[in-house]
Amino acid sequence: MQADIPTTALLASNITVEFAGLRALDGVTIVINPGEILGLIGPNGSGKTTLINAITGQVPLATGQVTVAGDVMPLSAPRTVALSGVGRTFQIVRLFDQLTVSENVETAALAKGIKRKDARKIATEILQEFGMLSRAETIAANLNYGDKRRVEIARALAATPKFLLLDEPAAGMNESESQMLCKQLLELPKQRNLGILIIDHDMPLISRLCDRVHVIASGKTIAAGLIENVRKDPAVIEAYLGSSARQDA
Amino acid sequence: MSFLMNRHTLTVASLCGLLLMLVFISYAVDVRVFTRIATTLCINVVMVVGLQSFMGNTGILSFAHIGFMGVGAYTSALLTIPAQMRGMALPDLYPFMEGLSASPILAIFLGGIVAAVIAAAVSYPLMRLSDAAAVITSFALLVVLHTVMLHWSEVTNGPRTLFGLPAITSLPLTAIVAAGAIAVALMFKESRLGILARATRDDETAARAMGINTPRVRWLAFILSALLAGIGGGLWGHFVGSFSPKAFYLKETFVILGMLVIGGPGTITGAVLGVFIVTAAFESLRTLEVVLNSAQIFSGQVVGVTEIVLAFSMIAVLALRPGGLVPTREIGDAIVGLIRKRKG
Amino acid sequence: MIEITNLDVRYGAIRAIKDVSLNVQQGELVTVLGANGAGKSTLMLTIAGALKAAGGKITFDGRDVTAATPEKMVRYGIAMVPETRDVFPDLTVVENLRLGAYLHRSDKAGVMADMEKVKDLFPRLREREIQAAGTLSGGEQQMLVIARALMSRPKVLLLDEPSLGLAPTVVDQIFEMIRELKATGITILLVEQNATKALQVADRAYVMQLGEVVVQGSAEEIAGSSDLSALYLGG
Amino acid sequence: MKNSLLTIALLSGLSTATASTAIAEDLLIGGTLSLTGVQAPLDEPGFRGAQVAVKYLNDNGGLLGRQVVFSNIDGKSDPVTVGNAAVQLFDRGAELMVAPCDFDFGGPAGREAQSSGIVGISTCASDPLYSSWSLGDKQFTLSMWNTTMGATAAEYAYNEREWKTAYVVTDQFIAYTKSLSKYFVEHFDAIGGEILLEDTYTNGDNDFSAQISRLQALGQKPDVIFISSYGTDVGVIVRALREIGIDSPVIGGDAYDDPALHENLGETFGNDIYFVTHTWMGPEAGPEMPTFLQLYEEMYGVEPDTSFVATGWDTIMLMAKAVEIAGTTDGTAVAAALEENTFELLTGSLGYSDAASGHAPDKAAMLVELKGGQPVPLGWRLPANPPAP
Amino acid sequence: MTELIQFVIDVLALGGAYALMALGLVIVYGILKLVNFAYGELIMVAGYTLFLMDGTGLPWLVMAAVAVLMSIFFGVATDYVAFRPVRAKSVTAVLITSFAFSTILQNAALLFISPRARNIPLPDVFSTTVTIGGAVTPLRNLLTIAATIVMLTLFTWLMRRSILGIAMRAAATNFTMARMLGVPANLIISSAFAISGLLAGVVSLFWLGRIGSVVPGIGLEPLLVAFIATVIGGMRSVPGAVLGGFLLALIDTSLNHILPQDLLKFRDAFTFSFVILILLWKPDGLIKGPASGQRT
Repeated sequence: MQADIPTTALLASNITVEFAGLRALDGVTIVINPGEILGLIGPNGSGKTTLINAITGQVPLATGQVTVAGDVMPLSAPRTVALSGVGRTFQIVRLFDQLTVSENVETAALAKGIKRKDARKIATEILQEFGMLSRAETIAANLNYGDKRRVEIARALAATPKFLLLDEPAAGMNESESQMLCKQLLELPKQRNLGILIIDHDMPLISRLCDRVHVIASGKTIAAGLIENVRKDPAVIEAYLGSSARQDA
Repeated sequence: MSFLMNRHTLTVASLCGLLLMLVFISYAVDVRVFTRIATTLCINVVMVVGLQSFMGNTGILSFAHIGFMGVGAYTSALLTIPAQMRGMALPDLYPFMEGLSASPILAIFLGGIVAAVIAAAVSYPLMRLSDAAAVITSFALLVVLHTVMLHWSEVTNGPRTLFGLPAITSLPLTAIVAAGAIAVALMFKESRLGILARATRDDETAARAMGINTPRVRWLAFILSALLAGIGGGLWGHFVGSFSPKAFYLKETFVILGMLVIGGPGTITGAVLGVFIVTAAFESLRTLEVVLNSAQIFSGQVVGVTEIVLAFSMIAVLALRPGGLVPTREIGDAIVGLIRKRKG
Repeated sequence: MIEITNLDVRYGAIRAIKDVSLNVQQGELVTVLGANGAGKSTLMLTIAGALKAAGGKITFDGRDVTAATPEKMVRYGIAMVPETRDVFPDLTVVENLRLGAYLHRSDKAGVMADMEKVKDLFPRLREREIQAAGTLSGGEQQMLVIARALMSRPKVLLLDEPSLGLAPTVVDQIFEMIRELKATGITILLVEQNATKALQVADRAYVMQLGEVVVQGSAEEIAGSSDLSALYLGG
Repeated sequence: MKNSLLTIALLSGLSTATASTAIAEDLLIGGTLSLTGVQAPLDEPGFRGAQVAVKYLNDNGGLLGRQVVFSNIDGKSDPVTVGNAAVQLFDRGAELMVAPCDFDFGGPAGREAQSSGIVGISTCASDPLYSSWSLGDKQFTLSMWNTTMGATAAEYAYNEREWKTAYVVTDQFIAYTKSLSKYFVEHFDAIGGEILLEDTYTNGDNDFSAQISRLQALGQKPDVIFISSYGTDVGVIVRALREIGIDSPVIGGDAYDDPALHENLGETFGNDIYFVTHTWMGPEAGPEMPTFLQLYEEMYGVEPDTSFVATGWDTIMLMAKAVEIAGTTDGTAVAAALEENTFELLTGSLGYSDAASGHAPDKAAMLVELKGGQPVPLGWRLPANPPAP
Repeated sequence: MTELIQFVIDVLALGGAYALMALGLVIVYGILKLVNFAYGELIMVAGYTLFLMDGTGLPWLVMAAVAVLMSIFFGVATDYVAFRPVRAKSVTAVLITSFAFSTILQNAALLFISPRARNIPLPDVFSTTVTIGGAVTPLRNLLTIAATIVMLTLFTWLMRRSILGIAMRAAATNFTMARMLGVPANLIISSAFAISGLLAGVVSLFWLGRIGSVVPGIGLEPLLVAFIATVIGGMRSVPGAVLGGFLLALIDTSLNHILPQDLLKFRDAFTFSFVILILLWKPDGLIKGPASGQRT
């Protein structure tokens, strides 16, 4: 199995995470390939966000390891993971509230050691791409919600990541905002040879964006593959709707 | 034109203009007490702007700042107390230190460097901590620094007053140093490190996920802050001529902190404004104290009114305007914004 | 009994609940279904007073309780069992239960009697009564939070995802208990992801999607409709 | 905003400026006595005494035909505040300076006075650091030096009471506490006594258990305990010693001359304690004392409770006498008058050595015993051969 | 043997006082996760109350009770003045306001009473010395130990048995859930401050009894002591605070005996460096407090 994975991929293998004896993740293995958008779905409390935290080194692993493009990541080292080219966004937006939009985006580049001037250039380009250049000098706290979400993604991109982990990027957006986001996201993988993992509850959005989805429930992988197949998978339906769904449906 | 329009240049220029006006007025008024107040004010600008470099950019409350002021003051004293005075001022001085000497101006800056070096040496591991643990450790650091100053008779003359520092600190000198401190602090705030530090302040988790080395960034801010505190301490030492470790403890911490909190820790404009406002209020209240004293309303002498008023103002500001009077925008930003608005 | 009209709830700029209207009648068991992110838990927390509504109105027994604090809501007779299954881990089972009866603390005999009643309802808790709640299994903790909620002698019980993260056999037990509770005549508002189970015990159901109520009806109607899976997993 | 700020700054500057234009005919004596803080027990009585003296002078025609105004700014027991206050007073035209007790607090006022060419006299600084050597040729202290104070204690203990062994506790707080012990030890040793142990204490510690354990480890009870400390800490130390059953007599310096301390120790602990101080507030002290006591009672309605009130009176009267002799308040002339004459004061007769030899005061000390919490005078003492500073 | 008895009594008496001080700090920290910098001033308040009642002719125990009540009152006042207005805003803000409140109390004492030390009335038993197994010790030390035992028993009973105590322990782990059970938030917080004041008030009687007087700055040392003890024992653990208090007393007393004079004066520097090291190693203190409840 390991041999099939291209060395350019992000591989999180056999990830187990425990909180005070509670198993939040149980031996999950997931691969993100450059150039693809992979959907991560599963019912409430199934461990999706924990998986992103585990990959980025923000929670300690009980077992498993993370490999980014062939490099094994040390345990609990979010910095190393980030500097190896893994960017992320958060379920609840985490912007640097008192910094301007431009500064927010610059930080990601600055953190990688890029000079102030160059970072500014990178930020300008990305903001242009996201159609937010006019807001560059706005204090982040004063943005509306949809813009905050977009700035968060723009910020992650400014670090020129190889992989981007998006935790519910469309949550709280209205229809048109989420449409626009969708369009922007769809272009990214090809343009930048970027691998994206996306968590969202909005199934139409997931099906529009992703070819492949990975489904977890109660901390375990229950299905993975093309979205049409997964949707019909009895295990998935059971996970979402309840144990006796098969007989009833 | 574009140079003039630069908001950072404008900020520095405006704040330095304020200092310049202070110097100008003090020369115009030509009252020694006013000059002394103005000089103290400029020293406080150095101190408060120094504290802002750390607290404002990292969002961590530091109690240790005033301790580094002490380090600077004592270092400068060791280098400048005239040889003939040393026997009396520092009776227990280590023999190898007897030969130390430097010109006062140099000594003031060396004091800053020694403070920065000590800060660098002791503080790196502390920068991992946040919230209450960070505050308690900084408080503990202040107690440690204070205890050392209080008892290291060989170097500080123990709890006793150290005297004999040449009184070279003048208003122009402090005003220049204060202007320099403002410029340095603003440069730091807008530098790569400054932005990264402010990022860690606004959201530590996101900053870490981005690969920012939080402890290192905070550490550098802390060193800069200690450097400015040390310089401030040296200036102050050469201003008052004699002091004891008591001068670098909680009461003074409270005043410096009060100035920053009221002005707004997020901005250098706030820090400077805080110093001006609190100084003005303090001096007016002191006059009030004198009036009350002569009116004999209270049984004894009226003391402590200034501190009480400052304390209530701090609580009020924090409750009503948690970011201080100038929470986010530097004066330069405001001016540029105004100009743009007028144009557009 | 509970009447919610045009409720709006926001987290900062996010509208987590949009224009939701819903009612629960005395003695009813009403379930709110929906995928995660639908706003179900937000709805529950808002009713319990732990979140503030941005718009709309909540009345309880005819009284406007839109802005009431959590303490007030308990006093009015609404007990909340949050999905996070918040036992106080360092308190013993009995201490947890005593705290549930905080409102009736002066009525010592009554509290003792209530305590016996819930221990009868959940015999497992009797076995573990002097154990720290943090050492209980997930299912036992779920029983404890429900039992604790009952100690406040509520008129309405708000149950948020009681089956979350529990083993299937335990889930069956929990739903058995909900059925028993319902038989005692208490009004229950149940939020569940496990639609099948929930619909088996419920009288009526609402289905939420992305903060809005999209379908409502009797439990049979909802269970019979074929697009439930589509609502959860997209079409 | 900026403008209004500057206005405030300007106004506060101006207000001090107007306040500084004192009426020209009055003779302004500045004071920076600490009315608050750790120094207050020594300075505040001095302040009261000084006010009696000023009223007395003015009732009798003033000084050089001018009315005397005594303006004191609280030094707050803080060297920095003292220095600032002194400058402020000179700006207002002060012609003489009453400096606070002790080198640490009085020093800054003395230095500012010296740089303004003005005579400054500390009410009770007794450390030999308070000298023309360290402060300049126009600075004096009213008090005897610690050389005298320490030697008086040593002679009383060894010669009069035949206490042969001593345990010494030195508060590291200020120059006064350190040098007082130093001269006691030097003199006690010189006249044949034995120092069993010298220990240190830091003001404000409020914990004396470490010292007690070391004292007990000696295995020998000292004949006398010399404690050089300050403020309430003297009480803390004496209590700690007595509570643990160490009942050796305790002896110390003028910091013990504080009614609050006597009250603190009370009937239980206030026994077998001796101290060397400036004078005794009773007719037995000297011929002028009854007059002062009467004036003091007229002004305050109570009897003075510490000899420090006399230091305040004496400082003003010393200044007045020297100014009368010099015929001017000019610093150099007044300093010369002080150096060349001997003055009879409430605190005994006083003469100074010249500036080159430090303005060493030549003065006797008063010995007092504490009995049941009440002070009892034992009489004037002048050590035969005090140690050199 | 005599020395050993002396040592044990010293450690227990000092440790008891330290433990009660630490407990007062932890009870507030446990619930609000906020340090009350004005805690030491509660001891000052009790001291000045005693001073003001001197000469009223009341029995000492009545004066002591009033002093403790005042301490409780000011404990609750701390909540209203320094904590409530800014509690929701930021940790830093509360630390500053509690620091500010401490300054207010100290300066109010300066202004309305006196900057000078004031003697406080003490009962005669405080000046009595007793001999136990050859060791001479003030009776006050034994009373301190007795009071510690009584207070700790009372405290344990309150926290374990009373509904208020259970509610406070619950609020320490999960505030929102406690509220959803009908436990009024403000009552719990005020109770914590009141208990904090009670502990400070009781400990002040013995603490000040050793000194015999009170000054405006008297609260700093107890605050520092409570700080160290809680950090050693665990910032949020009640048994930890008690243990920390006794441990600190043991360390202090031992250092007094062991350390040479030259180093002893740097004792505070040592203990506070130790505090820093502990916090670096375990930011929550040595003994882990109750689980924080909220799961991620």
